[in-house]
Amino acid sequence: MATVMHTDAPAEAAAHHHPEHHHPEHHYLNHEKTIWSWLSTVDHKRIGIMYAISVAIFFLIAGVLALLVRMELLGPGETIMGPDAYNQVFTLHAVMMVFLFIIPAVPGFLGNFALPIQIGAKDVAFPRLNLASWYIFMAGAALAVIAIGVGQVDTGWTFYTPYSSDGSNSVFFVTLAVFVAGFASIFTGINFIVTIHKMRAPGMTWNRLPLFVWALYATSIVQVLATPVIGITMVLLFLEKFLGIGIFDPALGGDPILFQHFFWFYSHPAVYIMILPAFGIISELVTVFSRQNIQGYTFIALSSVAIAFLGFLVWGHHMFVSGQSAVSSIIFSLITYLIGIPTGIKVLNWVSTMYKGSVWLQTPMLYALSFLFLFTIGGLTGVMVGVLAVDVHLHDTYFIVAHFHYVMMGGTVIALLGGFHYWWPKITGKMYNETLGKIAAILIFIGFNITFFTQFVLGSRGMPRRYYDYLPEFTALHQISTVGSWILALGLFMVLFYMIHSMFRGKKAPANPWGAATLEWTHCTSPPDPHNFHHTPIVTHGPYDYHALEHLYEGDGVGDGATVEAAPGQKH
Amino acid sequence: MASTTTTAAPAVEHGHGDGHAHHPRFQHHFVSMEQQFDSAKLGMWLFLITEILLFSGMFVAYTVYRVWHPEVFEVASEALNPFLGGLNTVVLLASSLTVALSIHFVQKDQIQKMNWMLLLTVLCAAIFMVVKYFEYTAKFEHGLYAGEAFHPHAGYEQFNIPYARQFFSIYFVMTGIHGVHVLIGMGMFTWLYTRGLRGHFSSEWYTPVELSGLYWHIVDLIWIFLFPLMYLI
Amino acid sequence: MAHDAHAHADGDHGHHIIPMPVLLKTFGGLIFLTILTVLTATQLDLGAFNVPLALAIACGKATLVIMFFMGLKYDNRVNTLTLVLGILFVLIFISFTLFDTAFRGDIGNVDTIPQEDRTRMEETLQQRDPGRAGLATSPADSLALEQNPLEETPAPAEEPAPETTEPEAAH
Amino acid sequence: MGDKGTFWLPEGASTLAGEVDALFYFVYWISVVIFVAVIAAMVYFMIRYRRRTPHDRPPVVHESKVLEVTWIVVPTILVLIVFTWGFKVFLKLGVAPPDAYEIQVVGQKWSWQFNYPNGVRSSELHVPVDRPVRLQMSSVDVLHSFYIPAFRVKQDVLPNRYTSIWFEATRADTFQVYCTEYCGTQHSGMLTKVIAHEQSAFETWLQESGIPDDASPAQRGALLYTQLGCQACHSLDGTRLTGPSFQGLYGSTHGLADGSSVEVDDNYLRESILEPSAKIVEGYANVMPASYGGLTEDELTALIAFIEEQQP
Repeated sequence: MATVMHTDAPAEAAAHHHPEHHHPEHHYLNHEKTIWSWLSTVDHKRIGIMYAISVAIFFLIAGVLALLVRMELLGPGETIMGPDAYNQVFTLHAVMMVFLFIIPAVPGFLGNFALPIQIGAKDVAFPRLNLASWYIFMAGAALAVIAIGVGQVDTGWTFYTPYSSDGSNSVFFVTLAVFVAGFASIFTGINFIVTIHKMRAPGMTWNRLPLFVWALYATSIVQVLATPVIGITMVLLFLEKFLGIGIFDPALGGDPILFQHFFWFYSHPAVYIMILPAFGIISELVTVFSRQNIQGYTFIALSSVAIAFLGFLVWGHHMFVSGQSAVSSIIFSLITYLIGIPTGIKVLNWVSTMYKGSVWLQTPMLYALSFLFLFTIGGLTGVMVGVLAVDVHLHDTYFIVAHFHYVMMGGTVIALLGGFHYWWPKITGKMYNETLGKIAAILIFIGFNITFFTQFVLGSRGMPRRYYDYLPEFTALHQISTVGSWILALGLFMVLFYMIHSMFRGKKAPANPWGAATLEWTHCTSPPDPHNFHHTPIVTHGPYDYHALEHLYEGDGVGDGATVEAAPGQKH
Repeated sequence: MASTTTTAAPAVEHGHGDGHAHHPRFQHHFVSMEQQFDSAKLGMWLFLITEILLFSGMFVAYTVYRVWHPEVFEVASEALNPFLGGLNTVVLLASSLTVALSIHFVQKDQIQKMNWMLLLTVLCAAIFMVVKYFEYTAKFEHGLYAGEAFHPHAGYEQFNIPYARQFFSIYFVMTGIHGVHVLIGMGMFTWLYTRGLRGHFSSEWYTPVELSGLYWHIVDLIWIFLFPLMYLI
Repeated sequence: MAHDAHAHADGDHGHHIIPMPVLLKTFGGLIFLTILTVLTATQLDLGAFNVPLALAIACGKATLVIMFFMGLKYDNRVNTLTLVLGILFVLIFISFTLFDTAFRGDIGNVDTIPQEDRTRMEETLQQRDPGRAGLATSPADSLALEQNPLEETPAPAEEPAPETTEPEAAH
Repeated sequence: MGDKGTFWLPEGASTLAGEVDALFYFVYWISVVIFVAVIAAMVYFMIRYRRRTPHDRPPVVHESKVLEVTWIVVPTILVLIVFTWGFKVFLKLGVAPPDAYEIQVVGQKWSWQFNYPNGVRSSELHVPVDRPVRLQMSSVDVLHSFYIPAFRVKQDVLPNRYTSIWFEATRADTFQVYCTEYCGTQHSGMLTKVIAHEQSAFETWLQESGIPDDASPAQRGALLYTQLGCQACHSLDGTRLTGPSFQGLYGSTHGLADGSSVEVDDNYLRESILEPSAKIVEGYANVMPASYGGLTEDELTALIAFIEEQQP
């Protein structure tokens, strides 16, 4: 942890300079207003918002598809659609959630918005490349939509050969979409790594980087190293389909298991592309809303990098019953456990950060706490399915479905929602309705558990995944799960509506409503200036030195705005 | 790492106001030209490793099938012409030299020489592609295609063995994707050449030349491995 | 993580100009190694060492290109780290895939060879010696048979297998 | 299967099910303990240290290296125990005893076919109790996965490569079989049963299931209809499944996908069985596997005779 220099007088003077005195109403949202100014912007904050809108739309579509899936499973046999339609719906749900929502969501939206400000930079290193990645991402999305239009993509998001290479030709559009969207991911990763290496403000040493930045750094490494492999995999799959190159297709002497190695070499690290940024958000939330220095800064920071590295060595745990060699299964299983260790370190550090803190149960903190609850379940069941003999029973059942939803949705999406509420005042300059926020957070938590906990039981009792129909004995659990999905959807729609309301009618947000100590709160207006800072900040403190907040920020260091209404203020 | 940021002049007003000359290419979210150049170069290196990993997929396919069927691969590789492969290696190495020299010259502000070197690079790349064309057509004439179309004609029955298809598929896919990279490189260097003629580069600013050079060397590196793996062993 | 307070390896602008003789010598070295690899591969037969030798020469050439043409020797350390990381993950990809493909069927729950090969192998065995069908256990056996077609080896019993199984042993 | 199992697992019915379950519950209870501890700490801190005023200035807590090291070392030891255990049971699941009774399994979209050493074919798996059974499996089209929850066994079934699983049933009962590797439209319908018989009952079943020599072609066709798994896609009562129903099929006229039509006679049926993609009936997908090419002349005649009989 950074050494704190309380008495750094010149730095204090620079820091005390309150930005709002300059142009009260001039910020990045209103300094240019045309549509074209948005479509051609190179401002990382605006690009972040463009990502936010696009991923929100894909989340909405994929979420509706999920509701349709759950609806179909309300009873055995045909409920609302036939088997082919069902297979296409779950495939599109997965493809959109994975490639168009969860991978770009946190880096593209919150990362783009917050990362440069958190390290005191005016922008990312390559602003035009940043805009290009958004366009490439949208091109990939358009191709995915064409695939939906052409129809009949029913391979699941895993595209296992030979089913995918024998099946309908529109698989081609989806693989192309994945290929193209992959480039967007690579470019974002390159941009962030270079930004973190080269663009830090004076005094922003590596051990003063906010943990969100560390997490994005680790994520970017994975994006850069893993994504090209899904690119070549999709190219080879395409060539397999149209030329019959015989690498993956058993009918031509190829090996279908080899395809699974290729696919998971990307897709397992991709799981960490999805979850690592969420870890970063939680690190921010837990410490800010406990007003306590984070426990084990170095361990959390380095465990992100460790997870990024180990994440490449465990892909084979998706293949324990695929027919790969036992040597391979054993090695992959062993390393899978090792990856549980850095993950465990994070969870325990987050919990102990609250110790002797001042825990403030605002909406973002509620999401952080529900993340700890859900992600711990997701992580522990992850260890369970990493146990070789147990996985044989659980593999490809609803247990797996529940496990990865606990990690991906209970982890990443919940963290994303937490981060979304946390940075909302900074992004829009408006406060959201705290009461509605809390109600929605609780609804989402309850709905999520009802939906997915039942699926653990379904799975361990033998219900296979990707089933359109099921045996009558599973009916009750499926129905509970479907009802849960409605509660979950209700909570999510609530968020959508009160956030839209807040955008137009929300109370004006102060610069630092939460009393946070990172640069976007202490040195920026809400919303920020088009160039982020009026003066490049000189960093003299660690990101979580709340005891020194009064040196960094005007007032007594408790933050402003929302805190005032929380309690009749009596100092100490 | 990142020395430029931490040693930079503090308190930079919007974009300008640092002590550095305002080169027209200077982007004001950077502190200095060095920071800008270093960032671009690190970005390019990161892109290059994505290229390496892109090719790694095919190297994995090659390794797996070679380990499974070493005899088949040895027989099948005899269909390739090591002379043409060697020639192409030399051509590509020469183009790497000319690229390195073009950077050498622009750093010394010898723009005319840089232009010549860029032109030579394009020329070498073109020779490479022409040789590649003849190699490909020679294979196609005898039915040695990638994939399902693979049906060796009379006189080439020795290649009509199980898993020879995999060798030729990997050969065509790898050299094909490599060839696409060469074509992209040709385009890039033609573009650089025209910019060079218009005097866009100087020792102060030649980032595109440097980055394209790095790209070109990676294309060369891939070939350095492809050549022995495909043609020789 | 390396500490950031380290200056550039070489002074101003970090733009090291690589001297002309270095570039030319590098090129000479590359051409020499190219000729060497062609000669060793075509004129020498080192058996199992052919592949490692060719790969070693290729690595040598790659190092020359990286160090001098790409100037990594004079460059920022983080770029070297980037490249090393990239290569490391390629090696991981290859070796971890080989953990499967090279040991496929090691506990017997998966057949070591595809059905096509098995059928082919059994047919060949059946043809040459009906009594021996089912005795061949490894892919090498069938390949050995394929490379010594029935017509060429009139006495199947004294079929010389070693030279054909040798490359197999190399891996 | 009934509900005799525990809350989490269906009742086990193989010699190894107990070992897998023990391991499952070991990991499960460790997880529960860790989970409860973490959440209890979280809730306690949340209440004990809740913010009382906006001006709370909690004392700085410095990180504890001892704590960090503890929660690196303890979990590492735990997972290594679990790994070793899981690895041992995994090997047991993978290595069949040499004396196992071997049955060939063929998976195809979307049915299973079981071939016994004496030539009997069946679309349901009949096995003896208290005797190791090894299934040698392969697929004729795409990947499938053979899963018997009660036996805790699962293995992908690959085209062009044999995979196998083994188990030893411990009681005579009927158990569910699933396909767990996604394989298309009727993936969720690719179900069958394992019927575990006492040894003597199994022998009897094996004797009686062969096709009797004196059966008429149509009777033999009826047996083949179930043994080959035709019923998965072709109903006998006019219900529309993946393929056309056999009811009233013979002698009718089919509209084909290419616009022409054809009368269903012996030759058409023959071609459709041996080369399913030659003529596609309008409104149906080209999904029938070409794996019936291996049927003998006799078997074809029997099947066609059986189809001819299916008049409403």
